[in-house]
Amino acid sequence: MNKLKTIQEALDMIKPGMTIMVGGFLGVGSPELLIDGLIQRGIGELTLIANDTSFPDVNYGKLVQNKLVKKVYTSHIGTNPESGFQMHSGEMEVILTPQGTLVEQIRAAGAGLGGVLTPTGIGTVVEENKQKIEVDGKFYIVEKPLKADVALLRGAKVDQKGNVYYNLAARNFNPLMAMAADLVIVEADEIVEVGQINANDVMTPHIFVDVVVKGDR
Amino acid sequence: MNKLKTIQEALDMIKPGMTIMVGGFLGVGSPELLIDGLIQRGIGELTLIANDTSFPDVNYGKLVQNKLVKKVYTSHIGTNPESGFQMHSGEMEVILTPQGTLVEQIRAAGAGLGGVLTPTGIGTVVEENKQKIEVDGKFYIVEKPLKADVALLRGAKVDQKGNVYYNLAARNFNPLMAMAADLVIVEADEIVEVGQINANDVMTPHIFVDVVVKGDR
Amino acid sequence: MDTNQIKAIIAKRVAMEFKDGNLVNLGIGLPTLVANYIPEGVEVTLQSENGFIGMGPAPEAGKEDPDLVNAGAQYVTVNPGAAFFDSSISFSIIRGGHLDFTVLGALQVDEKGNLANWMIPGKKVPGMGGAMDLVTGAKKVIVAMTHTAKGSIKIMKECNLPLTAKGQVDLIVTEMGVMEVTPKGLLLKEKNPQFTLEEIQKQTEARLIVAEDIKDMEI
Amino acid sequence: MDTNQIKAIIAKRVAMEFKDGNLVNLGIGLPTLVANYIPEGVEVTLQSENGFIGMGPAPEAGKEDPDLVNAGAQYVTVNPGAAFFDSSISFSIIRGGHLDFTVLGALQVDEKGNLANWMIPGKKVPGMGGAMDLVTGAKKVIVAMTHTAKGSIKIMKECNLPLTAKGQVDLIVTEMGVMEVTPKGLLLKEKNPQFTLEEIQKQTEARLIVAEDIKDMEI
Repeated sequence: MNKLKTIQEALDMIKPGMTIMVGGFLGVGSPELLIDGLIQRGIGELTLIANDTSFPDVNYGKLVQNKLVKKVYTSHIGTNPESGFQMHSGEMEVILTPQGTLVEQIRAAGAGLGGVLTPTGIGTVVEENKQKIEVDGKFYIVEKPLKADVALLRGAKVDQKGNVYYNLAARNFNPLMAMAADLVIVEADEIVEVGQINANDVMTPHIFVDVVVKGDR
Repeated sequence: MNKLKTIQEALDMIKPGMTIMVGGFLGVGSPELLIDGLIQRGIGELTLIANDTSFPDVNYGKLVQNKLVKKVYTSHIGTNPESGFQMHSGEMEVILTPQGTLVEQIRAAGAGLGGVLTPTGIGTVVEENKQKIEVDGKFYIVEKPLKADVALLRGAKVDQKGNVYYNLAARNFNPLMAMAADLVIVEADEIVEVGQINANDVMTPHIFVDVVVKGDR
Repeated sequence: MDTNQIKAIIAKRVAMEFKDGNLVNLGIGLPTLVANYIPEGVEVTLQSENGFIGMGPAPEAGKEDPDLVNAGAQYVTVNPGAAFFDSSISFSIIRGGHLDFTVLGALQVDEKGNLANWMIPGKKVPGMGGAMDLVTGAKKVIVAMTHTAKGSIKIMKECNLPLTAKGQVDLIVTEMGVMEVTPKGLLLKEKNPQFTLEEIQKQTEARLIVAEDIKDMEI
Repeated sequence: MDTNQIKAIIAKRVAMEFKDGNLVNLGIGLPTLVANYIPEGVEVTLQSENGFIGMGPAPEAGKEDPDLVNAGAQYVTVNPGAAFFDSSISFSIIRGGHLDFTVLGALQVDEKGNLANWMIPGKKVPGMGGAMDLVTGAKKVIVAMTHTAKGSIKIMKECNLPLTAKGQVDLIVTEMGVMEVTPKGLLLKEKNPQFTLEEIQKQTEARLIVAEDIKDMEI
């Protein structure tokens, strides 16, 4: 069960047209080398699931800039003008979702739940064309689980079995996405021996992680 | 904002008839002094939310043994014969719920969600009298959120602001219950200065915790 | 008044709402300034929705940590007792009613407490980010904004832009006054003495109910 | 055969199902014994639903840690690379399809893959604990049990006790044989050579379909 691979070996597993989740918040907590590799190889027609579309020159924002994304599930595109441009031109489909709903949809997929019952978006365009249910006199939108073929994550420390420890605000969506994709690839700032991360402090247990690559931090 | 209280001050906040959540799994990870205090004071007519009813002489199992519980939401009563006895005699109402559903119901209350959509229990008595919905051709039970007046928890290290760090298998339901009660009381094995728990390793952020008492470990 | 004066008046007034021990989320832009005016002796914990509580000021130059930014991707610091967590916990805090206050800007807000601040159809669609959850989940929602946008009216009888949330706003603080959303409409509780009631009403589409005990706003 | 021999046969046979790298949850009682028979060279990670993966054997006397127990409250140890988490993550693993195998006992199991193992109405109602989630969520569900309970039949045409889950069982391993749940019914794939087909069928209410390539069970 050797999970340690080179960036090129990891990229070989990602095909055009796949649905990819990328951890991070405006690019903070996102894998750098894997994203640059996707761009170098021109792996396109991707469906992207990420909190935002970052900035044009930062991390997964570059996937949009390079026109590799045909559809995106996200909460915010305002920091990347190219996203708005491609949305209006019809080149990229944009599904805007409240951030708290997006993270729960990803969690629901990983946790085997049938969806999310959220009050967020009731009375707004977000509820349009969606199933709603009443629980104890209050209405909730039924938001469906969101899963991916591949999750591309960044961890501060990853041990050789694949246990992950994240750093500060770089944690964000990463531990949730680790549970919601068929193939989970983590780019590690540092790869450490098993035991160097205290078992009580592991943030993503190794069983969720398929591939570990070394980042360049 | 001094959260440090004596056991007696903490017990003063718990009234007969309240709904209490108690962290722990068969008593492991449960507060000892707070439970013993409830028994000494005879605070009864309680609704208990806990994973199980422990053993007759262990922790919250003693609440049942002392007939202080009128209703319990739990996944398992098999280790405490007194629970089965009181259920059959009608002295205590027992709502049996699958463990994974119980923890999600508690989480849903803390997270402001309208409930849980779970496949667990479909085709069994668990689905009886409950709302079910279909998402993408599969049926799920709608399980309601579960909150409490008070959560009684145990932490290994708690800092003076109320940040909590749990130990090994004593974590279990504790961090979920910390989000789902109006009043959250944590019994600490050790109370430490602010900063002694690394901000990145905090398991329950201090904003969830109202009262910290010193345990006797 | 210049823009900085206006912002300072608003930020200072918003900060007076907080009580010791409150957990608060401040939106990007003007709301961020509120942190500078929190009264002495009132300890407020700031949440950053990208995953922590205990947010402190910007770091000194050269001390930036690339993994420690606020929800606007600006470098920040944390105060002692801070805690980091993942996005699901962050939004459990927000949606679950654990935030005492959220302070946000608005494109429009109306007398029913409706808020629009995430898109202008056909023009600008940045997305809602965490705003919809914040406004739905926080115990109190404060809109902090300039009273008008370059002369165009923002406090409406009814919002005509797509809503961020329905009926969730509790308080509106501008450089002209402090308005509470009540079942009867907007109650003007404080006014900036530099403006007359007529001047304020003229810049407001919703009819303002003037509080019997209306006070001067501290400016 | 004495009880220990019976249990050993069953546990050993179940362990042969596992592949290198699998994540497995073993129920209380007989299923726990399976850990002792995992073949050389096959690394299996054991989950304990009270909140960790990487469960190891019982500790030496005197080395027990009161905070480190399995789901049956027995002291255990963890292996290098273990990870602890809260109950919501534990059941995300279970319900979310991340477990390769769950191994449980049964009061009854039937030819449709229905399982009953959590209560006997009017007699014994221990509760389902994590069993319903385990059986619903795991990729493969193995029932490991003695073929009958003191002579009374447990492998039914249709369970008459309240179900733990409907149609989720994949494989049944007893001291008499190995039965796969198929759309046509129970396929007997291996049999203990100490029993004849007739003897096994006699202890089984469901009609057994005998596999063309039926093999002898390793005992």
